[in-house]
Amino acid sequence: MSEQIKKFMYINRRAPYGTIYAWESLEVVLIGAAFDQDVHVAFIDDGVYQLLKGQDTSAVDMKNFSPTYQALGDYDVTKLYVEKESLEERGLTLEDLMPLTYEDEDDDWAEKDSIRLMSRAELADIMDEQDILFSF
Amino acid sequence: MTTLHTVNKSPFEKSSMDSCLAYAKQGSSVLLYEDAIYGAIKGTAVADKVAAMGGVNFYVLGPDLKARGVSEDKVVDGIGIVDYAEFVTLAAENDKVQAWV
Amino acid sequence: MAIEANGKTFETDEEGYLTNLGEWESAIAEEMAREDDLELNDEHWEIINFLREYYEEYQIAPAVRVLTKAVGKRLGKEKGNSKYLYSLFPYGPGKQACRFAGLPKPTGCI
Amino acid sequence: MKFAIQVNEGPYQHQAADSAYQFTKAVLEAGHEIMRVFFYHDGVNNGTNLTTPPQDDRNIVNRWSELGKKHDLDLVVCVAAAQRRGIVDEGEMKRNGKSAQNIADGFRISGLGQLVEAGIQSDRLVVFGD
Repeated sequence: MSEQIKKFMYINRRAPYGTIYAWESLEVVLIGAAFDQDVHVAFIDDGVYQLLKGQDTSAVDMKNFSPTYQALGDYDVTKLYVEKESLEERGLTLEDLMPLTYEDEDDDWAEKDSIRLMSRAELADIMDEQDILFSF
Repeated sequence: MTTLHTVNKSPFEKSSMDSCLAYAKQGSSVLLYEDAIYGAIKGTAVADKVAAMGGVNFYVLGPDLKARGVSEDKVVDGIGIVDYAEFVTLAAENDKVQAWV
Repeated sequence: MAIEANGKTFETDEEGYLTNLGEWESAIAEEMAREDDLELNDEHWEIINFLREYYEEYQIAPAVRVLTKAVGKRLGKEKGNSKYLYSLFPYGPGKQACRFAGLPKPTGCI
Repeated sequence: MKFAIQVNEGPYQHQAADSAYQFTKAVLEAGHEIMRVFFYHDGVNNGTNLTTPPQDDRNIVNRWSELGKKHDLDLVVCVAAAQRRGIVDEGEMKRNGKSAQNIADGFRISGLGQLVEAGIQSDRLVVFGD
């Protein structure tokens, strides 16, 4: 395997459950975490709905994968960007999303927020710096 | 870094072209193909949005125009008409490709 | 395929993973272990219970490296390494322990 | 230059499978390298040998197989996505106790890690999807 570290961004623009894209994209993120790259995950457009609190799929008999986002910290995937404009357009705030955290090994395992609220312009800058963009 | 953005949805059906235009930086390129070719046509409600994007290079995939019966003279002035070989060149010339799927 | 435990029959797939995860009970793990020539002790159960809790909380089986890190943190540094986990589960914590714990079969993604 | 291609949609349902093929062919014609074509989501259906389109239409599956053979392409179908959608090779058939295999010529089933690795090892990743 190549020794170089690339900046990877996974871009989520779809709501969960209506299609399988959100779940299968999360599966890639989990597998990709083993490759020791510089991983970034963006939630824009309907992708922000993936992180909504209180998902309960029992009445539709589908797998509820929302708790899996909370495992991302264990997988050292700690840079999750949520686009501010997408939230606002949908009448949402950060309070509506699941809190996602990680424990910072370099800071005595202090618990820190993984979700970073970004304006569209800020996120466009971060996207611009990436080497590889995965879309689902 | 420069990016080739690709859009394949009709702007009249889906918002991916809008999202793409909101993210496309000066100096980047946008390729409209498959159903997104309808976003490259003159006199539509989206033509002005494309015209307002100064500093972004627009392209449309000729084979997809032709397949849908849209003649090249209907394409907004300034949008380049490319074939698959030129699509490859655009992908190679930019530092990366972002698909607004 | 099927496995007999606690006087009941439970359906399993070709590789011995439980078909209906909701049916899991500890006797199934004991029986699966017996078929693998293992006897489950407290240390095995510590890991099996950990896996079940992890799955319950996150809806996935942890990757082995995530498991070792988490076990090390929760159960002590001397247990947070793959050597320890393989000593308990010779066929691997990902495959064997997850099977005993009634977790889904790993898709073998890497 | 090394290209990696990701195909997210199945054949016939969505033009993405056609666009990916035309693009892949053009990459090769331009003298570049295709290091891998990775089929994900419903894209795994590009790799089933059970497809029988009418004779007056293109055969998307055979077309991939032929291009793959001609250029020694690494056509990889994601195992997790394939299991959900019923695409199996000999090994998966046995592992899961199925009665037949249906992977098309020139395709192989492998893990999602192959997609990530393609991202790392290629110069360009180009995604085709819905």
